[in-house]
Amino acid sequence: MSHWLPLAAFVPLVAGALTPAMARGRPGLARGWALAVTAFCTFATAALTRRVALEGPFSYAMGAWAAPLGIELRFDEFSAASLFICVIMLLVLVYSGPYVRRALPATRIDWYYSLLLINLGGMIGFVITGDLFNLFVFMELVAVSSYALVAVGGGRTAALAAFKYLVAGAVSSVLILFCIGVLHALTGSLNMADVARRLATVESRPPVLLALAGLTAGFLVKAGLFPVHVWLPDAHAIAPSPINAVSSALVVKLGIIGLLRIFPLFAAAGAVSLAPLFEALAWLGAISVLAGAFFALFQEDIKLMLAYSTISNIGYIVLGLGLAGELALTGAGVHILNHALIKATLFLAAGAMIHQSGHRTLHDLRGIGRAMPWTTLALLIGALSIVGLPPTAGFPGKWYIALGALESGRPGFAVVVLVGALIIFIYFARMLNAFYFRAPSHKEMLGVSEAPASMLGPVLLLGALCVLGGLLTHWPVALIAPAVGRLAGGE
Amino acid sequence: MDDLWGNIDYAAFVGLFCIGLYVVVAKQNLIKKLLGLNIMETAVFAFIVTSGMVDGGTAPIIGPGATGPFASPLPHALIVTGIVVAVSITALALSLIVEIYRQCGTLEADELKGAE
Amino acid sequence: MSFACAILIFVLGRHDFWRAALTLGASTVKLAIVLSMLPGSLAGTVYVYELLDFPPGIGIAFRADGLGMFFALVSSTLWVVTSLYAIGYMKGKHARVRFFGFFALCVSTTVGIAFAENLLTLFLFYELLTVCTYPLVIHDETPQALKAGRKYLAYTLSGGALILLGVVLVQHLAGTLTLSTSGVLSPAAGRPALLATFLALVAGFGVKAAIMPLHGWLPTAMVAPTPVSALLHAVAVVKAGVFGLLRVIYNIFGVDLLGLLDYTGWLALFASFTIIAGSVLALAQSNLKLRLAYSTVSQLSYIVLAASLLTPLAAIAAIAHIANQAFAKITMFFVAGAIERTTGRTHIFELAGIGRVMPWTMGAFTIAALSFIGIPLFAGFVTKWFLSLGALQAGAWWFVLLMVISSLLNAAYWLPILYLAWFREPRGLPRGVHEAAALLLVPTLISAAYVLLLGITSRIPGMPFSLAQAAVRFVTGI
Amino acid sequence: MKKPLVAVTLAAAAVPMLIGVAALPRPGDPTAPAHTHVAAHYIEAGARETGADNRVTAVLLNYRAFDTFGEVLVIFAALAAVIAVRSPATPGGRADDMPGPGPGLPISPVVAFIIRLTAPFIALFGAFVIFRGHVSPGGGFQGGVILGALLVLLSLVLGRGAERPLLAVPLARWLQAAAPLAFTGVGLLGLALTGALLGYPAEPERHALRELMMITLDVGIGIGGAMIILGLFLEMRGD
Amino acid sequence: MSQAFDLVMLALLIAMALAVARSKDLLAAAIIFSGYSLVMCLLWQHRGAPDVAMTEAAIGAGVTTILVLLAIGRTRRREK
Repeated sequence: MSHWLPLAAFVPLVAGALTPAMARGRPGLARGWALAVTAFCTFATAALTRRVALEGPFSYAMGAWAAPLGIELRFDEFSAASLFICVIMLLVLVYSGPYVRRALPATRIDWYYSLLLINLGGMIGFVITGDLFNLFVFMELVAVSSYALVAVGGGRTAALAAFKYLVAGAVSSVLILFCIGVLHALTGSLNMADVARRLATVESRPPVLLALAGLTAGFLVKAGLFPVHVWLPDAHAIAPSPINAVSSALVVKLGIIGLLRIFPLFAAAGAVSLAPLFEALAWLGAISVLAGAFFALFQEDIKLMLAYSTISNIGYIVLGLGLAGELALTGAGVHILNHALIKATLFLAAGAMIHQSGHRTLHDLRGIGRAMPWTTLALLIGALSIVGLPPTAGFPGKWYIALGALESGRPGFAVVVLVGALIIFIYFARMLNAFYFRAPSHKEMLGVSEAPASMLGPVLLLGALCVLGGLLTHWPVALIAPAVGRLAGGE
Repeated sequence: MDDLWGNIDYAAFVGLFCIGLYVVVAKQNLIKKLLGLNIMETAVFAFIVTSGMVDGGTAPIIGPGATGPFASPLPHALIVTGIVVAVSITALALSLIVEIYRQCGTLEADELKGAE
Repeated sequence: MSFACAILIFVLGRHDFWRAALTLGASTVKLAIVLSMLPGSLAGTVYVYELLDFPPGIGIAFRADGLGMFFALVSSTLWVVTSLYAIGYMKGKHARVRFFGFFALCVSTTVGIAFAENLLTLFLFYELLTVCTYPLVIHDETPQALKAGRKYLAYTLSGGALILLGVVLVQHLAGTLTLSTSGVLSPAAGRPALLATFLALVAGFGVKAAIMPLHGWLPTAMVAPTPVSALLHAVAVVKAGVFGLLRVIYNIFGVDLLGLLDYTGWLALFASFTIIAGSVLALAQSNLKLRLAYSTVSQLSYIVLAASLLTPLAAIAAIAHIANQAFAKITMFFVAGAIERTTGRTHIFELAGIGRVMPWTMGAFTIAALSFIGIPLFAGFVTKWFLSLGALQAGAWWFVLLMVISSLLNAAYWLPILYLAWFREPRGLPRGVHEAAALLLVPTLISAAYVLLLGITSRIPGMPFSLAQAAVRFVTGI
Repeated sequence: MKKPLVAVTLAAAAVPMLIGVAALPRPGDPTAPAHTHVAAHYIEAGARETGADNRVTAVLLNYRAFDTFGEVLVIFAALAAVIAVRSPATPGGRADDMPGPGPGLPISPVVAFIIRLTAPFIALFGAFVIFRGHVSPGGGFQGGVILGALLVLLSLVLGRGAERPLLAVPLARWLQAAAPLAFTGVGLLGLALTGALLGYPAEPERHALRELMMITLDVGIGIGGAMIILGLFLEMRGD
Repeated sequence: MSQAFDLVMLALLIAMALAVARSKDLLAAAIIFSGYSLVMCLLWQHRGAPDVAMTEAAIGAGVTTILVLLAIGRTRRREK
């Protein structure tokens, strides 16, 4: 058995709990410690990803208890998202160094890193677990640390934004827990594979339907889809920038991965058919694509703009899930990973600008392209990617989703994909206009200096990854192909 | 309807859940919302604990010579965990509430919207 | 290639000299490369280069076939000329690093379009072209320029989205995006789907090709510096749109399929309307650059019209006109820019007697104007001749009539300028105004010479016109 | 929120839930899947496999120890969160800008006396709950919370600052992380002995070791829980 | 006896939850919530879940209530 699997979640969590004790009052040590742990996780998840690519999914029985009795960890192709999580977290940690030194009081910095590590461990645990209740526990771990990280920067509305986030998150968590309870009452098991098997013989329809609908709704709230997105913009715009990158690029994706985890539970169930649900998801996703992009058009605050663009992109992914064909699912899967890269690039670059200049609206940031050329370049690459221009990372997801829409004979959704991309292009054009071509609103803008190396480095690296992620699309596509095949074939 | 009467316990917990939900969405005071959230949580806990109940059963503490039937231990273990999670969220929410009050001087959601 | 140069320009661009040298050097080397591929291409070799397998099954790949060669040749030749001109024109203006950097990028994306092996690659470079030209359009950074830029982006990006829709549809219907001589779509796909694809692609490329009613961005974009206008109108942008249309017609649908579907009749109708309406609008303009712009709108539709006739002779006309119009129009823009730079005049009525002061410049203008009108021996005549032949071949005699009307209209809006320039006394020109600076004049003369050359040498093998014929063989397989 | 919207939300939640739960197996039905599948195994074989009479403890610390690990981290995260989001202490006194009444629940001398008197017994009870968790109701968490409540009460009675020695920070931070530490030790030991993280040796001659490992976890959870409860309390009180 | 006891308990729970929802006095609401948790404990104890009951008594009724009271002490007591 490969012990990398449990350790990938176990180590960062323990390390997170030890950070305040070890690095009391020594921010440098806390950061170094967090970096070392994350590097370990990156290595571990890379090894695991390699293995899943070569051999297919594999399991680990915690405490050697066979599956339905104990907790099974299962690393399948979608779990490879953990590698992206680690890489982005690593870069966020590097980036955090200079950022938190200015943005946070010194006494909080070790707690900040502690929460980040717990967040990381929770996310890894969430994507690798094969047990429903364990999924819930890790979800809450991520949630608690995220709520706190949103508010960690202080400021007038930060606590309020975090509270809104908390209420939305907690209500959805309660709903999810309730549905897990229903599934347990129906099957007597919590192991996902076991539940799927036993649901096949459950005859009474309403509870199964209830569990399916409740879980879907709960995870959609977590993912911040349009009608239930109200918590997202504030939480993502007010938090410190490194946290934006984590929550917008990674945390909301857990809602999507949650959906990917629960659908197979019901795939074999005779009592319900997933088709109407997928239909609804496709529509919700399409609405979210347009609504998110539309709201983003009217934002002056650069971070709010990015937050709404997240809603739009989550819409793409949900649309891909809802179309449910092999191509569309491939698109959704690839976009989960690539959007993480893109959004991290955008938020970190925008964060660097705000950090260096002290301004955050498009109007105030005019002319920053000349003061911070490299950061703006990374932002530009990220912007082109999120629009979906080939060959950047944003393209393949939209490409496959559009093809999937045609494949399923619903060209209307393909049009939605393109229109969404177009609207996104408009607001990023606005942004670039402001950065490059407008006369600065503030004289001192031209005197702003480029971000320090430990902030610039991650930003540029992510920018490069945005391009690479597009050029090397065949790699993730090949990786998730078996999982997509299972998902699409299982309907 | 017969089914619902047979599962009157579950129906009651759904009722509690909805009362909690009502408090969360309809009440403006943040502390009140939080209490509503706790009501929802306990309702779900009660639901899960009840699903582990068995007729004439006793606690699943099975020393030598104990005779069944026993309630299922699994939901109990889950809910012990769940309660701890709930209190964690409550604690965090309360400290956020204190912060909000310190900064804005009110805890009413509608007034906070104006204060933003 | 010129991509690397663009990066170098951004990095090294602080120094005027290096920038100029780089731009010129790179453009010359590029021309040389393209030329070196020419003999092979004429002999029937097709250079293929697969860059990478991007999403599985669809690579970013390049292939130099006849039509691509032709377009690449035209644009890289013009790049050399325009670079020379731009160096003179931009002297002393702001943000030159950005200007030349994006200038080089534009041309490299144009060549990318020319050599695209499949529709996706084509789309990719097409969109890149949009992005790269945007900073050029708004170069002056005035509110007016920014507004024009917004309009430009709105039009071209909507077009781009439509193209992407078309690309997705083609992939879905045909399972491949590779351009092929006989087209990749088959009638089996069903009429509604084919119609949707055709509409999406044609409307998408039609935006840049400025087919009415999609032409709105073009006159507005005239606020850009003149070399950019030249680039937009003669070389890169509009020709990319037209080129895309040719690819769609010949290589995606294929002549046979379109013959079956009769969509091209409608396209021809739109193109005819644009030819006439563009000319009429051009007549109404008093700003020289705006008149040029509407003339472009009109001229581009010749190409579209020719292509939509689907006959071999018309195809020759279409392809040849890419070059003819490019050289003639760029000459005119150079002249307009030279006049503006030297005398500060932009309106036609201010041009009285300018031919006396700037004879060489106006001479070049005259050549181009005569070519547009379609006087024999000039390049424009060749196009119109073959277009008429093609129309007759297709049995559409009324297009010939159209051609005549259009020539008359052309005459109506060019001849007054010539008259003003040559036969009226110069009025109100400040003393000491002389011929334009050498850096502005030389490129103008070169391109004017090309216009002559293109017309005169149309029968000599190895010259551009025969290349166009070769291109047609490649593209249509006729 | 507007009234109609509230009504719609509630109806959207209530109606499907009622219909859904109505069709669930009747609570208490011994033939329901919840009793015949995994739970039956826990009850039947739990003593043999884990050595714990209290099957809840068996599930918490043995079968599903990873959940419990996550749970101790959730509450640790709550503490970290509460510390991280409170505004920094204003110089020259605490939270001067705070409007409203001051802190404190006034405690009558009688109650204070009773608390002092019963403190040792409460402590003993807490320890009992922790150590006897595997044979009777209770366990690390319950005992830890009792101890934590005791510390809270004592801090109320003895006044501010009385808890200082206990919270003499570097140590306190280690104690707050006691539960994850215990899990690390036990988990890695299990890895060494059984080849699976958080595994327990099953051989009869190692039953004592197995019991020790579970008690270690309980003690760790208890200490950590108590310290975190105290920490949360002090943070909330505004110290 | 079981059935009647359960029904009374459930009715009590719902009544208390409604009282929490209606009370304008947050302090009162918190105290009622504490009582609600204790009733919940009794119910669970009765249903063979002493562990859960114990945890709920200590955490739900105890710690949560104390924390809420502290928070009310630092903010304001009445709901508008």
